[in-house]
Amino acid sequence: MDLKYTPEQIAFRQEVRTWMQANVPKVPLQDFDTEEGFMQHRAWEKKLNEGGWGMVTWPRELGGRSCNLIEWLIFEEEYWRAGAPLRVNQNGIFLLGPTLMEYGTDEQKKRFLPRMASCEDMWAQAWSEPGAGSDMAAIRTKAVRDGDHYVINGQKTWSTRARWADWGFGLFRTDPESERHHGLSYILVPLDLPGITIRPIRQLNGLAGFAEIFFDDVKVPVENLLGKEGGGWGVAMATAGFERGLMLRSPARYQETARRLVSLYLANREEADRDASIRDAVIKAWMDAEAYTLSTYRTASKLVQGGKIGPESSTNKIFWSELDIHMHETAMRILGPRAELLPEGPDADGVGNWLDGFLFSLAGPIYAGSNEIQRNIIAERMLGMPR
Amino acid sequence: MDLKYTPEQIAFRQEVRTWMQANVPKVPLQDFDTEEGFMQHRAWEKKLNEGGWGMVTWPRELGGRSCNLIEWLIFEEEYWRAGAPLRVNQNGIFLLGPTLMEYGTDEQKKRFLPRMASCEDMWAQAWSEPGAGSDMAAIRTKAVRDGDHYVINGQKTWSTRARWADWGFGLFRTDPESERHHGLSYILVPLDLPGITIRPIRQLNGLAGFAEIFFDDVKVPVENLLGKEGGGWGVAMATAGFERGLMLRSPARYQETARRLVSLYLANREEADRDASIRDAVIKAWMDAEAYTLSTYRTASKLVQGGKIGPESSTNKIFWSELDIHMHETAMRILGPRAELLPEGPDADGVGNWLDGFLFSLAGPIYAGSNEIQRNIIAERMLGMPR
Amino acid sequence: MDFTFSEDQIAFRDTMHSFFAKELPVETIRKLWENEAADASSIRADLAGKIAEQGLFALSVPEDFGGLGLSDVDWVLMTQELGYYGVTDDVVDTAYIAVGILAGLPDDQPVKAEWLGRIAEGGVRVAVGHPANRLIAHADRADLLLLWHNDEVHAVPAASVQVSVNSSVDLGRRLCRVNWTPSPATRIADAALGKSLWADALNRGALAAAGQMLGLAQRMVDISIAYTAERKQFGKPIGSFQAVKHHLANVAVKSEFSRPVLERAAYALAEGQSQAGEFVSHAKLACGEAAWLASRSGIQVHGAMGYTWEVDLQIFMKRAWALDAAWGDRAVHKNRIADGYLRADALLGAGNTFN
Amino acid sequence: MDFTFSEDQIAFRDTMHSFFAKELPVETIRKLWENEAADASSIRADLAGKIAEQGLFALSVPEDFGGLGLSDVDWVLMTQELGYYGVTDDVVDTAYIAVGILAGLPDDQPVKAEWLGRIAEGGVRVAVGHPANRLIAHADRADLLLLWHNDEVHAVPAASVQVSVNSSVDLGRRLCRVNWTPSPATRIADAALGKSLWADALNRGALAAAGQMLGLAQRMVDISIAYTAERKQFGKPIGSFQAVKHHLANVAVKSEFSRPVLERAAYALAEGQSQAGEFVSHAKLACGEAAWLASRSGIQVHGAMGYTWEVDLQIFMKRAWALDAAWGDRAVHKNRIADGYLRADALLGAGNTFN
Repeated sequence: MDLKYTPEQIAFRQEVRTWMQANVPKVPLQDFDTEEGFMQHRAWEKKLNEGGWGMVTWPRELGGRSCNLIEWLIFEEEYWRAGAPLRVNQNGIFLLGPTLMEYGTDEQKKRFLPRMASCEDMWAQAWSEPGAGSDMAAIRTKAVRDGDHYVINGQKTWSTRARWADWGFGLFRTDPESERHHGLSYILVPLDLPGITIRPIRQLNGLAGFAEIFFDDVKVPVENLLGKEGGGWGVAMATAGFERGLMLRSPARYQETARRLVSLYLANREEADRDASIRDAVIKAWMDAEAYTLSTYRTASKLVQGGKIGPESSTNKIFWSELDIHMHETAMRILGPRAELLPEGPDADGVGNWLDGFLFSLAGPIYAGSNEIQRNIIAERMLGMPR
Repeated sequence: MDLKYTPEQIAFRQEVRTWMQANVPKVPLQDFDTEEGFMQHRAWEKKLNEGGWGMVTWPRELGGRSCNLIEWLIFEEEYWRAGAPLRVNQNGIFLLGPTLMEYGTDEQKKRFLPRMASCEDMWAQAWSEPGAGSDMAAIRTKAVRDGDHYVINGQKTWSTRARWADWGFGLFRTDPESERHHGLSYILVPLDLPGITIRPIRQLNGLAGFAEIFFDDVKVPVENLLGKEGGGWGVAMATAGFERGLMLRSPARYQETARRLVSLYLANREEADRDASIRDAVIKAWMDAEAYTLSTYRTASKLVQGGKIGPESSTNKIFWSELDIHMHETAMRILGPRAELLPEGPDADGVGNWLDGFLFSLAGPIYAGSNEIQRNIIAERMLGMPR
Repeated sequence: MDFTFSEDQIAFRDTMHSFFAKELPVETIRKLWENEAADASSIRADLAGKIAEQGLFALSVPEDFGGLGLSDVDWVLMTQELGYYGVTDDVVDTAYIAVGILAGLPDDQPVKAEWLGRIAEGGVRVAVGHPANRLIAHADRADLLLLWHNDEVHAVPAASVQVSVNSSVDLGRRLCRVNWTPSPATRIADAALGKSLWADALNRGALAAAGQMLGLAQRMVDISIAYTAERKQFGKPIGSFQAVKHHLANVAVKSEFSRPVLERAAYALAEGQSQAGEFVSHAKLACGEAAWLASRSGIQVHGAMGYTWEVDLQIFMKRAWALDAAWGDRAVHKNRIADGYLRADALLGAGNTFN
Repeated sequence: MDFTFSEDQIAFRDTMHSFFAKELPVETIRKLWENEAADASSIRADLAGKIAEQGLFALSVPEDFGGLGLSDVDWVLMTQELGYYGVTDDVVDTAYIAVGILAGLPDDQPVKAEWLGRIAEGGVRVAVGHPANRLIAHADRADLLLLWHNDEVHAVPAASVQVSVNSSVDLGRRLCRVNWTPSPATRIADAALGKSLWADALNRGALAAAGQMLGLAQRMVDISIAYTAERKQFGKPIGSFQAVKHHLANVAVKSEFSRPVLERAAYALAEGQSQAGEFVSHAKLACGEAAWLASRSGIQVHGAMGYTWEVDLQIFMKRAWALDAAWGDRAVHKNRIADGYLRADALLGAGNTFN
């Protein structure tokens, strides 16, 4: 037990902080669920990558910094602390990137990774289907081998920002006779191919960050197969564990929300304290954001020392999603009658983006496996309860 | 909508109040889960009955007052307000009594009801079995017809105060080939018969208010059958609905707890307000006790006018059990470090019987059908969701 | 002691239920939310005319002034319908809250007869500027504004005010800041009378919000039940999973125990009982909690669909959030209860529920 | 940055785990709870001797005084074991909290060497009368009492005090009021030193309670898992029902996210970090919540059995309730956090978790 940073880690933090201070956009970018915002974010990540901060956990030879998880946490803290933009490239660099490194052929790596790093190719995920949400093994979209191509027919959904992305990746059923998680293959698909139709899905805040992707006899060359034909489930699962979740759900994000919540409370203290339970809710926000951070550092330090992640990691999803809702609900309560105002209005002073954050937080208990399913997993795999 | 009492109702309330003021024991009785307490409570109910207040909802010809549900609620309010003892005779007069009135033969009524009213016979229920808790249709204790007797073999459990009661009533499997709720019969059993062994079950507070009843070739005359042989399930269910639950869970009880909680809070206000959320919890206690009362009056007024009880009554159990726990938890929090003290101790000033009430409240979500099962029932029967 | 509604009351409620089901389907709300520029104003005018034909605006206008003279108790049923169908605030603000203020004026106040009459006919909208609300709903489309100034009531025609409009998360709700100048000509009640009129208006506003939130909770449950019966996962309708059932059962419990609270509050207000304020606050908190839980549970059982614009749930969810802090936020109402009941001389415990 | 424990630490934890599993089965606790009159004192003496043999009492006695000189961090693992097995308060009060006070005395204070030595040997019990606790645990069986008087520390032999004993809901816990007379002869630290010793003692007491509550939560979960795997209803083990799973999964989540909080607090205390107090309060609250939820969920999944004396759950549940308000109730600890972090100059947000 040694809960101190090494001098190298402190120096690394300082290096990140200096770069961020100099480079983070002073004016917030547009929402990346709009076309304009998407382009702004893409440009920002290009710059981030040019500065050498695009993918700090990637190996040096691929343009990263070979950071371990502790260093990555430090990087994230400084990134969020500086108020830097959300990562529009996350599907590529955190989800597909590590998978490509593990399962891609040398040619695939050479072909995809540098363009991913430089934001020349933006990637969208294509996992879910209308009938296969939390139950991914129910995937039905077919990819039928025809000579040196797969011919894809079917539909994917909840594909984040697919409208503006260049490529999609996901699982497709290459063996039409197969069931559940057998007979699936992991395929990379250019989204500008003939036969592809992309239809936006509007989310709660009215913006269309999601999309459905329709495939109608779409021909994809077989060299776009990642891993073995029929082995897609294994490829998908191998990188679907803790690290992936961690990359997407950095504790720094929640700590910054907690910090902003405390500020909001202090700025409205007299009003807020009329409801005696609000102070309690703010204390809880601080406590749980700290707990999430500590837990992440704890797991990271175990992994850095060669330890393995256990089934207890399935508790993460429930904890951060409930924490996120709790903090935003508390903010809404502090704002009281102002909470409902859209921030553009002339009288919406001080409401900030809490409402939008609240709407976003509501997706937390649902996506990436609903919290009900997570509880089943915890009970069965971690506690060993009967199926 | 007319939420006023009639002059007759007001006069009735006054009559109850006057009698209670004159007769309720000044010193609290012993816990009725002890033998001495049981006898004290039995004596009190004898006196109550002699005053004409033993079973106000029973018809006049049986010694009651033919009170309707609104009058019953008024009676209960005055009973609780006066701090009168818990009803040790409740299994008889509220559970078995109405069932006997509906299904008993004239002879059975004559034989059992007057002695029940006068507390000469005390009744214990014998429903649950070790393998049939929330799932009553899983009853396995057999009653095999042999001439003019049933021969009972098996085991009942969670029988309240069976150790000191004279009779038991419950469902027994008279058709050994039958399954689930078929082939069950409703039988009345003297608890002093040869072959009966009663073993106390200690509850959380260390007292043994429950008991197991073991039947080993117990011979019960067939005239102790209530309703038809094999028709026990129908008999049991006919009176298992709202009225039964209501009689056992008078809103007045929760209102008095809420009143005592407010007093406790006021008496410890400075201490309690150090934790800003306690005041909120006290407000919630008042609100929910009121809501439970209002809801009960609402249903009662509908029934009094000839309306029928709907599936929404299945929400009651969840509401009162959570309310009861909430109030006692709040009291424990107000008492802080004193909450753990048993009230007999020399330094336990002011703790009252909150700890014991807290322990008792924990049984609420479990007995009479666990709250999980109640939620299933609400979802399926009230909301019409698929099984 | 009778909690039941009369046959007439039930019949009127049923009529309005069928009426809104036909005239205000969700598609119409969507049009009004999304299509402010094009045909929205003709849809609004058409709907307003039809609502007027139903007599809704005459409901609590006293009979002497051309109305039906019904009471707060009748509004309990009506506000639940308005909530269930997501009817915009201008209707209830005009027909219930503004009428309440106007009806409380002395008969010789000319504004009273004129505007009660016009409201009863259904052709006008009145906005109410109560100090409990930071902004005024629908002030930009009102014909008359009833405004607070040092406890006085002022009646100000639309032409005499300047209005800035804010959007709410409920896109059907327009929250306005109003600039205006009080004058003797606009004053229709002095501070003494005004104080009691504004107090009543707060109670009516809170009660109307409570009724709507309870209706909204019901709507969200209905939408969720329908969705979970149809949608399948792991080969079974998701509504058959215990976790999904328990989510909605919990909402049902909250709703069931809010309804009598709402009804008691309305009755107490209609009867002028001294604790009416506390009872209204109780109703607002209880119904608000039911609606809040319905939105949280609703989105959860909808899975990813619950996060989309397409699913109807979002419309009613957002309206519920908007109403939660309208006419006094939770702090206001909790504090009224604390002031009334957390005190040594309060009437508490068994036997003190009804006067 | 390393959250892992050393192999030695883990090994000692595992040893104690096996030791208590063998030497303190629930049947023994039941005997001690129920059988005060008969062989209880011989059971206690036997157990005390065996614990002493394990070296537990020497754990944080400085090496110069015959101990192992281990730190607060080592106690994190140990207190979880003490909680898991329901070990009575006298052990941790003596071996951790009293040792902490005594070790903070100047070396020339003769009480220090004498009692640290005796404690390390394992044959004595010391009760600690901290002003945060209304009553003193196990004062009636202590050999020495460390008592607060105007921030001074007094060491008072058992013979010089009068004790009245109260029972707790946890029948293994004896809460005493102690009558005694402070004198220059009993004073072992003046108010200046005493103030810091008592502050550290509060932190150690709260941390020990937190660790025990986390261990208790784990025990209650283990008991519940075992019960629900065995018990059948509707033909299936009740542990296969979604509602039962979700109850216990929720406890697992709370426990998982309490553990690193507990560890951080112990580390901060051992290192003398300035926010150690707030971190300890966080640990007490988080672990308390986990234990509270474990008791509520445990009783729920046990069904009617959970309400009985027979089922082991009740023993650990009651101990958890008792510890919840010991060494500062929730208000105390929430307020420490609020004082430390709800302020404009607090170090909050990303990057401020570790010094």
